[in-house]
Amino acid sequence: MKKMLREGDVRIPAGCAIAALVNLRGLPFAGTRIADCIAVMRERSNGLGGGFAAYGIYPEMKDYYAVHVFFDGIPEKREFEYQLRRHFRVVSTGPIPTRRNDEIHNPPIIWRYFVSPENSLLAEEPVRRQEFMVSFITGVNAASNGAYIVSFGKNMGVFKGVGFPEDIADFFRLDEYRGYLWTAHGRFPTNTPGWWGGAHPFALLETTVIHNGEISSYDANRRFIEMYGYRCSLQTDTEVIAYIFDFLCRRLGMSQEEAALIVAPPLWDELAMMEEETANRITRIRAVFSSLLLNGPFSIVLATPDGIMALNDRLKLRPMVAAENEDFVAVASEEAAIRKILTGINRIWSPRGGEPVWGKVDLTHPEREPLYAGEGGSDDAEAAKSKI
Amino acid sequence: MLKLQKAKFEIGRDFDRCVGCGVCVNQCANEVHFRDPYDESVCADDIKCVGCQRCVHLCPTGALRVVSFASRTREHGLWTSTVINEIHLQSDSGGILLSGMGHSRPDTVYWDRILLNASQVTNPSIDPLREPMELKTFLGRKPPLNRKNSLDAPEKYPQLELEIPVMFAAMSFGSVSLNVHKSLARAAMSQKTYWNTGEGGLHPEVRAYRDRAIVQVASGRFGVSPEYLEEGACIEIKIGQGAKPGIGGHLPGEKVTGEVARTRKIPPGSDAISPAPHHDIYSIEDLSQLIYSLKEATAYRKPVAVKIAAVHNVAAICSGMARAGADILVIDGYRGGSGATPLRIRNDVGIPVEFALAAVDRRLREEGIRNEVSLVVSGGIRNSADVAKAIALGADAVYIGTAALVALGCHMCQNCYTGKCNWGIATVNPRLARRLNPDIGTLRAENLLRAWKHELAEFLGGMGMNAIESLRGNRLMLRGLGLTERELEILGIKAVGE
Amino acid sequence: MRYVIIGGSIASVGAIEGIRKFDREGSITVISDEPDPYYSRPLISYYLAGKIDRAGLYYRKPEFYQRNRVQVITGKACNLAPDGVVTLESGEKIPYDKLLLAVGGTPLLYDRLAAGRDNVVGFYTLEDVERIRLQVMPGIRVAVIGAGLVGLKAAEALYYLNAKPTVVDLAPYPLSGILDPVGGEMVERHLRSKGVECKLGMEVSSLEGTPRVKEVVFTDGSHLDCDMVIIAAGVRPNLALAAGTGIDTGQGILVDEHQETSIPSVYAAGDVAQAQELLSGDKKVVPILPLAWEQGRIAGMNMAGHEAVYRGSLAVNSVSLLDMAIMTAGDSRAEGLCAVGDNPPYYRKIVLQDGGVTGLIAINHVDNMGIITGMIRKRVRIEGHESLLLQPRLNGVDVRSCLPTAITGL
Amino acid sequence: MTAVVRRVEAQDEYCMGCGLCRLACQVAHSAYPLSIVKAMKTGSRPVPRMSVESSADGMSFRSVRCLQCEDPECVKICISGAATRDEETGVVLIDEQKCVGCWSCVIACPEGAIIGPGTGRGKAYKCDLCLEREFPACVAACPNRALILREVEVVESTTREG
Repeated sequence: MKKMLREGDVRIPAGCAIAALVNLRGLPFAGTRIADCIAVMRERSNGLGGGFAAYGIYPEMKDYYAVHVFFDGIPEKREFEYQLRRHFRVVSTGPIPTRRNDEIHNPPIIWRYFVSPENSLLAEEPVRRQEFMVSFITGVNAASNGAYIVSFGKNMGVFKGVGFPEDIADFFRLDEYRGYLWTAHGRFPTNTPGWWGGAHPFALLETTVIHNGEISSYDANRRFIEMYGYRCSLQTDTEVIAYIFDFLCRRLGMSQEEAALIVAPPLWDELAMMEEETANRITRIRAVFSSLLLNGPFSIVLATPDGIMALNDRLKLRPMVAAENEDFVAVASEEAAIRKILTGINRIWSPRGGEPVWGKVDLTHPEREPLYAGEGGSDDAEAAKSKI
Repeated sequence: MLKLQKAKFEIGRDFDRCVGCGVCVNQCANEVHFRDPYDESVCADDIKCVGCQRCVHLCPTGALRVVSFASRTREHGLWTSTVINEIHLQSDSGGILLSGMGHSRPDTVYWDRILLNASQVTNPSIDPLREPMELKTFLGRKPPLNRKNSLDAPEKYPQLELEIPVMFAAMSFGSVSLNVHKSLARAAMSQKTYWNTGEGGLHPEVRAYRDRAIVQVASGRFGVSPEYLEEGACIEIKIGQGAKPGIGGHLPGEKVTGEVARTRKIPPGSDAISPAPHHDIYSIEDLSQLIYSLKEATAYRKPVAVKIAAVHNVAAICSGMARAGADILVIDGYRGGSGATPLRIRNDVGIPVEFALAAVDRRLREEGIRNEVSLVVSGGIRNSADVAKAIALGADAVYIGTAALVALGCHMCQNCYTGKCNWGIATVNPRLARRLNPDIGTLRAENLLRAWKHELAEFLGGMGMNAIESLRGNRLMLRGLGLTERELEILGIKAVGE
Repeated sequence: MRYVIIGGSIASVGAIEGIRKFDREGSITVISDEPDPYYSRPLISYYLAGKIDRAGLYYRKPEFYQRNRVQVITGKACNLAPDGVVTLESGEKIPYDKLLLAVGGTPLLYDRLAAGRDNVVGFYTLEDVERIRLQVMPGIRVAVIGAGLVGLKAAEALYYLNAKPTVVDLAPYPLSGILDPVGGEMVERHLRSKGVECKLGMEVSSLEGTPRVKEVVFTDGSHLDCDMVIIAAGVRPNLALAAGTGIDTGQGILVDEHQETSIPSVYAAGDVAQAQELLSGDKKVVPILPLAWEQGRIAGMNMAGHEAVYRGSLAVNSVSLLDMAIMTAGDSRAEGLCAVGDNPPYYRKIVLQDGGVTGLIAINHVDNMGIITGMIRKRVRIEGHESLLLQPRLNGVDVRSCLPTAITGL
Repeated sequence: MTAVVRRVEAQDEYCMGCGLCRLACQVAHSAYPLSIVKAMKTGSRPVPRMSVESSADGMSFRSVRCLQCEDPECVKICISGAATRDEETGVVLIDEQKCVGCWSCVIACPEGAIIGPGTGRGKAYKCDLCLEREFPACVAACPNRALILREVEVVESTTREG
């Protein structure tokens, strides 16, 4: 029997659950909490993909790029390491710790490197360096040589695999990690052979994307973005969304607000009611970037070290609920998932289609104490208790 | 000498129904129907019939039938009746075979071999009756995308704004009646799209619709003046036309009546000959000079389009045109129409627009400049499905010429060049031109656009989109049926079932 | 306001309608010597021929007077005091504020020739026709004196009744008042072809026989045997009432453009009035029906205090005579451009003056001739396009489209 | 006093001389208004109330019909009272029963809109605006909208009553 095609060979539509939780003051909390959140929405996944992105998890190694990689086998790992060492200085390396879980089968070789750019090969200028790193990552992933870079960024990492998200969290021992921003994804793909690399979140440098939906405009978006050096090797919406934001924000230097305006612009009817100058500007942007409009149902959460942006398609064809209390902004596919993990909610709402929800982290905030009593570390728990 | 040419049609008249009202007699410019002077009964001379069906439509009692001439030559796969008739015609006359409209052979219509997608389960289709559907399209040069991109200098990038990505193709006053121009211009105005003057100038009576006019500059330069250039919303340089790639045009002197002559700025009664090439464009750099001359003349306030016929190396040519400064590239496939074209050229020169479009779109993307120019295709766009498929293959918009004329009443008799258009379309004879009441013409053209708008919205909604730009170049929405691997590869689409 | 109208025919009807348009209250009194008011005089030949019945003679509904609240007095006015009183033969005095004289005309020759004869009748009133009807029978020989419209229509009616009419006139051809010799001879041929005899260019000297006339004697000594004589030699305006009142008269009662006579508040209209003629600007008596009604209406409106101006008389005649259509308008007898044809015979003449049409004759092929009448009325200049108007059938070709709009003004 | 009345407006610019209006008029005023074939082939042909004229060069056409004048010459000149103007509808009518065929209206009508002398019927006919129909038959039949039915407001002037 012919082997079934996996992501990258074929485009696979999928349904999903998404969740994101960010501490606005940049205070870390354990991964247990986001795992609890996504577990509420178990029926939105089918056990064929789950994953997490975590920010602030490697404070002691924050000057180095953390590289999470999947390997099909030892030769592939060896080949990858050869390539990696050609361009980067590897500071530290080792397997990502995992825990045995009966629901998780056939994991790949999962390895982690902390690297710094090799100065002789990379220009000091950050734009050029990022450019190089993007091409390195996409080059490795597009080659599909049995090595797949899951994430490549400072003080952050992506943990994903085939399984329900709460099992993935357990497998990767996320209860032992503490970060100030977490996103989670549970997947419902329409084919069976889940591939670990095909799970979400999708990461490019420090930007990660989780997404629920199916972008009908996918090929229009893909063919546009590929004109600018990207290769959409996974053929997933999440990948192309990540590239679009990378192109707009990193390459063209736009703000996320502007990027949101491009991927989910106001309807022409709405524009007609706006002030003329604003309307003209938005019209111009849309005329130029019309191929980047994301059409079809989606709810996405774009995470970067300084926070999240959550966005629904213009018609709000997929569910997304947002909530905030004094310290947190949470976003999830369902309200119940937020209620599970957030107390003292000031506001909980269903954002309108095309209107971004922001959860910006104030990394300079002087107060660095955690608030959440159930958080992983006992120190934190006590600190929290004392505060209550 | 015995003429070997044969009748193509025969007239059937039901004398039980014929009341002798004479409508057929007074409506047939080819003088097929006539009253027998001896008994006042109505008779017909079949050989003159071109099959335009005017009499059939106007006969108040339905007494008439125009059917194919039944008498045919003995069956032969190669030497068909058509082939034989053409040879007889040429041996009768010794001339080039002329025809109107576009390619007539039933070669594969690739639009029909391409199928569109629709949403099921994993994403919802969108109901156009409930949700806003956006068909707005902008044509014109877009700034290159870099950190210093020019979003804040809109004046450098003039755009045409279309509410439906369907425009009326170039058809000159002279080749068509002023009433056709009025009809299309008004429909373009009300439906917020554009119409094209063709190479014949802008008649004062349609000047009111100049905001929606694309003015054409072709090799004959008829009607071109600084004022004319100023009056259009866009200037189109016509290099070639799908119906007659590589050859010029010829409006016979008898069609150059006072009004036509004035509008074209040539003496009445003189033949209006458009040379095969522009005699100031013998190379790509010459084209560039003309483009920038026109831009200079209009202070860079209007986009400049360049129209070519779809020929073998169309991708490279289009890339060159884009780099030469053309803001809008127009590709006219071999099915594109014409008022007059040598039959052999019409049927045997040029390539289908489907392939030309796929090749050009791919080439421009490979070169990373697709977003900077707009791509318009024409030549045999028959319905909204063709439009949707063209856009999914990569076009920004389409031109319709023949379809628009059919909406106005054309019955495809392909005798446009005779000037005896019984439907008042391809004629400047005042007796015939008045048959197209522009109020009706406008309504019909508007209705066509409205209907296509609804259908495009249905297609989009079905595919789970609510904006036309999400379909543009979205080849994943297409599948090929019954196409070879190679054809699929050039079209850049998968086969059905993949 | 008290309006008094003397006369009950068409001008009177027009005046009632004119008054009532602007004055619904004032009292209107009509004094008429005919017991049958407001019937159409031109219809009497049709009535005689039996083409219409008596009811068909009335071209207003029976309740016309009632609806317009008109008091009708049957009688004859014999005196008119300019200070506002009309005296009837009965001695009755009727005061008025506004007076209209619509007294019509008196048949010419009738008084002289008919006195004392019971088979000599006029052809002017319904009473005349009733007298003829009592006497006429198939085969009867009737001398019709006068080959004008009235005489010929009388002859036609007699023809339909299988009588044997002979038309007698001093003029050398019929309808000499409106036709030229070419047209007249065409009509004569037509009459003769139908069996209607014509004695033209003959002056009647006397009628012989009493009390029944047996023959007509002409001045050249010849004579015509007959069983009945119809006098239809035209009318002259009835000026008796105006005489001695100080009202200016010429051929008829002179009126200004408001149809008012030289005495304020006294108006005249119809066959008695001498009003301005359209083409020449002279004042003329033009005794035809549409002008009578028009004048009456103008007079009525002015009487009711609304200024209305008479546009001027244009003689327009149309008659169908034994299936021959004859039309004339304006200066039809003057010289002009002609077209003549046969089978069926037709004649067309256009009289031109100063680049415009001033007169027309059309015999057969008369479709659309009103277009030319309109041109006469509007004084349209048609230089260079005269021949178009002569085409045997205007029908099918639009004359107006042939004329440059700049000169037609249409 | 004003009244809203029907008028057929001719856009002669778009008259193509097909004559279908004339035919429709004939049929509408025939004994078989629902069947063109029966109307035209049964008995004598019905008389149309309007006509179409072509220019001498055959390049343009003109619909000739009664304009329903407010002060109609045909009514003024009619000797029989057959021609009347209806106060309410503003329509000028000729009563076929009363008409004696003198053709006075024909020579009076400046539009040439009265049909009669050429028909051999001895009666004058004219457009009655098909008052009993939703659209006048000619308007409904015109394939090029050269004939348009308009409802216009007119200031009534009293003319001869019927």
